[in-house]
Amino acid sequence: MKVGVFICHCGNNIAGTVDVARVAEETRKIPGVAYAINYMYTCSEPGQDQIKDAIKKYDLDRIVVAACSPRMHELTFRRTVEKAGLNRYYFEMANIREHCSWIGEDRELNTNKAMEAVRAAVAKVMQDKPLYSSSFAVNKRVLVIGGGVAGMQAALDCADGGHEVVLVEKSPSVGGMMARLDKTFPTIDCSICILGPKMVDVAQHDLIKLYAYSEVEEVKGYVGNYQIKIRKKATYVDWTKCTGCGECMEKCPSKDAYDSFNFGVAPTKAINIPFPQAIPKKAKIDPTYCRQFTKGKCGVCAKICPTKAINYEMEDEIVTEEVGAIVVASGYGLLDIEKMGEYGGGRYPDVITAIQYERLLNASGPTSGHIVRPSDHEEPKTVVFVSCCGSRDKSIGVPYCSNFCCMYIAKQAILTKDHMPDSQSYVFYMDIRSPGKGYDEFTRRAQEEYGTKYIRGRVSRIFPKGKKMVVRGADTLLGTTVEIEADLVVLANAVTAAPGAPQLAEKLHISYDTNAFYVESHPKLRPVETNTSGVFLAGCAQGPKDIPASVGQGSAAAAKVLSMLSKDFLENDPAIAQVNQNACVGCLKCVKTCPFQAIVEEELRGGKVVAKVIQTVCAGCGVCTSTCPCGAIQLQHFTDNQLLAEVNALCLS
Amino acid sequence: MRVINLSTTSDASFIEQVKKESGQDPAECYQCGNCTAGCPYTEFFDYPVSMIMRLIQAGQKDTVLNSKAIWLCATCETCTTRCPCEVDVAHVMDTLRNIAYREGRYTEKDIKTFYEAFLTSLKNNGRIYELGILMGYKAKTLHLLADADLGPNVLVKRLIHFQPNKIEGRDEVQRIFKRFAEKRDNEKRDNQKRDHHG
Amino acid sequence: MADKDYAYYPGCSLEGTGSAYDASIRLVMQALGVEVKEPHDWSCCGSTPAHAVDHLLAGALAARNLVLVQKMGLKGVSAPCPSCFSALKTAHYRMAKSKAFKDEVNELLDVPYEGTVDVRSTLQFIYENIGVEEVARPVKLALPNMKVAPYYGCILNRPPEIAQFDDPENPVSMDNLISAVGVEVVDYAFKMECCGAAFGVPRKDMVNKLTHKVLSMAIEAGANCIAVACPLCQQNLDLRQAQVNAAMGSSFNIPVLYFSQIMGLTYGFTPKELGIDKGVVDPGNLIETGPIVPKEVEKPKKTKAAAKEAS
Amino acid sequence: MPELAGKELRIVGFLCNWCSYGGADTAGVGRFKQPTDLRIIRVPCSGRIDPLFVVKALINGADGVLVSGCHPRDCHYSDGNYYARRRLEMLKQFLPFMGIDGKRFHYTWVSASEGQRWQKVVTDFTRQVHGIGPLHEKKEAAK
Ligand SMILES: Cc1cc2nc3c(=O)[nH]c(=O)nc-3n(C[C@H](O)[C@H](O)[C@H](O)COP(=O)(O)OP(=O)(O)OC[C@H]3O[C@@H](n4cnc5c(N)ncnc54)[C@H](O)[C@@H]3O)c2cc1C
Ligand SMILES: Cc1cc2nc3c(=O)[nH]c(=O)nc-3n(C[C@H](O)[C@H](O)[C@H](O)COP(=O)(O)OP(=O)(O)OC[C@H]3O[C@@H](n4cnc5c(N)ncnc54)[C@H](O)[C@@H]3O)c2cc1C
Ligand code: SF4
Ligand code: SF4
Ligand code: SF4
Ligand code: SF4
Ligand code: SF4
Ligand code: SF4
Ligand code: SF4
Ligand code: SF4
Repeated sequence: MKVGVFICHCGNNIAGTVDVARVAEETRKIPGVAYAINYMYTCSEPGQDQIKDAIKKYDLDRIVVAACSPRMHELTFRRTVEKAGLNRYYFEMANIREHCSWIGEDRELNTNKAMEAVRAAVAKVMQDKPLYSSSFAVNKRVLVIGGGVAGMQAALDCADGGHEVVLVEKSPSVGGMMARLDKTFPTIDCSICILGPKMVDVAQHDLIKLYAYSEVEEVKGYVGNYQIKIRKKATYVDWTKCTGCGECMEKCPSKDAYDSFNFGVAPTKAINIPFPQAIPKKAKIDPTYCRQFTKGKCGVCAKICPTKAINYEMEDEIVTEEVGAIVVASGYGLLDIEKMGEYGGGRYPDVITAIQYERLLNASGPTSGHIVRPSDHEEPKTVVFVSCCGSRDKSIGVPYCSNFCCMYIAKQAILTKDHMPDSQSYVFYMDIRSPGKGYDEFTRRAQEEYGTKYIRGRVSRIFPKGKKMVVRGADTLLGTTVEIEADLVVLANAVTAAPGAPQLAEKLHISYDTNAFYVESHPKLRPVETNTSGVFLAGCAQGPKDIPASVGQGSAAAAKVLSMLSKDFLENDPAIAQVNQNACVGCLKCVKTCPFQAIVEEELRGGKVVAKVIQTVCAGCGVCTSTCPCGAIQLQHFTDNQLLAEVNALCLS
Repeated sequence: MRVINLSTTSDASFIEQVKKESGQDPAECYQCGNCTAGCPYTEFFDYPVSMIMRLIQAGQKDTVLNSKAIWLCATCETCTTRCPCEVDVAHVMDTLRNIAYREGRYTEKDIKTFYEAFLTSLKNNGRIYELGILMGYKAKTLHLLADADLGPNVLVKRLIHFQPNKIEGRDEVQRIFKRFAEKRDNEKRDNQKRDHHG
Repeated sequence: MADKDYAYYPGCSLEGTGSAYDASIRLVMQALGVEVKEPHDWSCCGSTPAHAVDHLLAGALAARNLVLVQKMGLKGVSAPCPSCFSALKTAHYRMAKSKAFKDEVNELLDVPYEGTVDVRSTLQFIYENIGVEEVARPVKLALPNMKVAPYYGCILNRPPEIAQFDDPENPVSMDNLISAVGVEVVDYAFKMECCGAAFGVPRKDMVNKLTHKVLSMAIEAGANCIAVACPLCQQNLDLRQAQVNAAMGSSFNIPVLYFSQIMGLTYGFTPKELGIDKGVVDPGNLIETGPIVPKEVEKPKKTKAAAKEAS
Repeated sequence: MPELAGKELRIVGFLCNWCSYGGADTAGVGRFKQPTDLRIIRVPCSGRIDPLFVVKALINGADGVLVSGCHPRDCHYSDGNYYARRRLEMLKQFLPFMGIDGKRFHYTWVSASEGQRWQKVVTDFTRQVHGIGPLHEKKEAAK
């Protein structure tokens, strides 16, 4: 056995705090190591060529690269050794950057630690076995979760690429938050005018199957072959019959239902179509407000409906779909302003959220685009916008910037002046964050052309005084407290993860960060992939971002899906469990513990019962391996012997 | 406006001292101004509280410790309650006052005198003797007529005792003061020693 | 139901300017059947002047009293004065949080503090350990003329990490207690805006301005009476009301009662027993009592904290 | 030379690939300084960790063993970490019977984004092991 070891400098990233030459020198003393060298950038083209040349020149049969995290470059180097004729599993990485040079300050200790990491990797690689992947057929249908602008874009791009798409949307209509917006920055074009056609495309595309008012119940399978259970929630209206005529809504006597589309700006009916441009344009009963459900009598809608679509007995329905790839575009939520007690959030009617203000500005909103104060329906003259409301606020658990509120505040201030030329807007801000193309020019216009007064400082309190709301904040540039007597206060409340985001992540086996936004594979280089192959991200589900960025990610996720689905077969990862049938005593403990039901029992010819792994189902977790009392089932590439070799290399010397 | 030379006047040891004594990291303040906006005393302060935080960040020891603001702060806790960065600002103000007191810097002399009158009464009696405090305070500040208008109401309604209420455990309380004074003296001596050798 | 067996630490002000507060609390406790257990030979908590001068000294002066409660073998102590409450609770909190601080404080004491005493304001004790239902039980009379603006002052429930009681921005405990005894309350925005605190003596100018704001907001909201839970607040709002009027050109004449006095009136104690005559602004006919007229029971307002717990 | 005598103790960490290994990477990317004693072995899932590995490590020369996986409910493989938790909890109870201080073994959960949490876990555990001192006196003396 001849092991070759390549120790990377990573410029100064490693060499700065690790004596790489010394590591190479010590490595040469390890039994089995035939060759060891340190090099500036191992992953560069000459770096990889050097590995290939050394394999040929010195007849190396196992390779170790001591460099960055295997999560970064394992795949790169596996390809390299394969090109040089070795099995790609005759390769190991020692992480001497993320786990060593970047976190330790003492050069001597770091160098020593790096040598240890190399020693363990060498021990492991000497135990490695060649593994070969097998290929399996790919289901070319796609599931998109969330029908906001990001999800719709992904669905349309995949469908235009020729694949069937299943689009699951939680609420009764697609459109997401963008469907609620009035105009959009920085061009101030009408939101629904640009979104509406996309929504119609989604509805009319032959290859898109839309499940509105539905949620993903269960996800089974693996990349290329998922089985999805979808819960179609009861609407109490047979959508195959409903024409969206709206007569039921007109006549329904229950008038105080919470309107989640309008964020409670005005009440709606117990049976309703969320908004005029809704897709699908179908009615739905909200049983918490419907008298038929709460009091047991009414039935007006059933009587009035010309197509007899109403069905009070309807129940949730579960359907199953099979797909090969998944795009998650479940969007975002907004911070509950009751958390901002000092702003009287939720207590004072004239302190509202920015999304409620969008609905007030919107010509098809509940006030037909007239800006009025909720308390007395009078037109406000002085409007105060409070930015970073809850954002960048550790004390309430939102340490991050919500990304787009600076921009929409400028937009709303401009629109306020457009609607009411004699009004005056103020904005309390900490920083104006407007780095996009044309964005800073836009926030400047809000100040220069539209006369919005920007005040640099946070607001500490908002309280009523007569008919006014007093906003008391700091002007840190003046160095003192300022008070404004406002008619209406608009809070730019923080963007949060979508409600239920963690639960959805758990179904999909993808990770989420401490703020419940989904985690991408790599923050720079793989922004729309997840660590679960076959699952992709788009839009605000990954983190707050504006419409252009959401749409960009929707298309990027679709491109990733299309490139994956361009192959008819995928190769599996051969690092899966394997049963040694001679050693197996047929206790079937592994069958019970496998989280993926990947193990079945098999009767051999002699009548002996043993365990058998279904290759395509095994996900490679290794739970079975540590369950088996006989060591009969071994997770390849992480066998007991291989891991113990590492333990011994670290502990026995 | 004064020009501040940050290369020569920023006192790193002062920043460290505030950090250590208050347990708060001044660097966590991002200068949003919320504390200033909420502080009921901003109109009386010479430097609003967020600016005190900024001056600490800039290591401006003298300006901070000679400010009126640190004496006028009433520890009302508004700033602490609302600071988005979870800085216990009121405790920082308190700490600054402690340091200033130790260094003999009293920019608001009347307040310092009032506090001392209070603590003297506490030390002597174990409890507070309100009339005693008032008399002690007036004798020192010579504000003899301050609050005289309240006199009739206070006395007629017998809001104030004429006799100090002394407790049995007076000596125990006095021991607290004594051990405290010794401890601080020792520290001072140690510090001086260290400065000499260091 | 939480434990009612708590010590009662009156604090110095309640022996002097706040004696009416003390008297009314004792009567209310009597009506509620809760024994008042005063630690023997308690000393001053140190209040603002101690922590303004030195944290360690402040910690020790407060902790001496916690040790007394510890000796009584009781689970906790309630203090009517927010200043005492804050001094005691802050000492307890800081000692719990830092072992170094605890050791330093204990070095100054004869008997070390073990860190076992639960400190509450007497308002919190009545609200949480006794509860609004119990509080409503002894009510005999109504106060039909009274419209109360409860004033909490700044440190009764702040900072939330230390006080751990009620909502720091919109407290409702006193509102709920007063409603529970059948008296009308008004909502206003300056419930916990500072009144000037202990600066009455050295910096009257500040107190005048701040107190003026509080009084005018309460009156604007329709109140004809202010309820307080603090002897210092009472002093600034009541005793100094004439000074405020003189300095600010106002003509306020609004009585300021302790919440316990209002409760006591509905329990049938006389204004004299409750020390209401010690107030400067005469409550006049506001304290006239009448027979109870049954009205629709209002649900207690929820605080943010309570709502969080419920969910 | 496994650990630098006098400066380090020998600590072995078993980390699941998806969460904690990523968390340790994140800590590295964020340059969150940590003690250097820990040597990391990557496994696909905390459910792959056989208590035997921990015991072997401690017997063969480690002074402490740290195991870290995904947060409960956030396991890349559904519920591998539940199996891990059950086994490792049993192991923790069992160690004292082998004469090994239970404090030499710690298992916890760190997600891929929690670089700062990882820094704290490593720092605290290293401190804890240093508090107990080396497990293998003989070898120490021989050096
Ligand atoms: C007040 C305000 C003004 C704004 N103004 C602008 C502007 O002018 N210009 C601009 O560029 N951006 C603006 N934005 C930002 C814009 O709203 C977002 O960039 C955009 O909506 C993100 O799209 P998305 O598809 O990622 O998420 P969303 O719009 O949130 O869509 C997500 C969709 O997924 C659905 N969903 C959620 N969970 C599930 C689940 N579990 N299963 C199935 N479906 C689910 C939701 O119902 C929703 O339909 C504004 C935002 C606000 C709050
Ligand atoms: C000082 C500095 C620090 C930065 N730090 C960071 C950082 O820490 N993190 C981060 O995310 N971003 C950082 N950036 C930004 C980062 O550099 C860019 O985001 C990134 O390089 C953009 O990649 P690109 O491919 O679009 O453009 P480029 O990197 O500019 O690549 C364009 C390529 O096209 C070639 N080209 C140009 N014209 C033609 C032509 N007519 N025909 C053929 N080829 C052509 C150019 O030669 C070039 O190779 C930093 C930028 C600067 C200036
Ligand atoms: S292989 Fe990794 S460590 Fe080496 S140069 Fe490339 S990125 Fe850096
Ligand atoms: S349910 Fe009937 S009445 Fe209502 S919109 Fe549909 S078709 Fe019209
Ligand atoms: S049955 Fe319900 S939804 Fe239909 S009209 Fe009556 S209240 Fe409205
Ligand atoms: S985008 Fe602007 S307003 Fe929104 S959180 Fe960031 S800085 Fe604050
Ligand atoms: S646990 Fe081991 S012995 Fe038992 S059936 Fe599975 S492979 Fe065979
Ligand atoms: S490794 Fe074992 S337990 Fe895990 S999925 Fe494969 S067969 Fe199941
Ligand atoms: S509130 Fe906090 S962060 Fe803001 S200026 Fe004050 S101390 Fe700094
Ligand atoms: S604690 Fe002091 S600085 Fe803070 S708000 Fe109150 S008075 Fe101002």
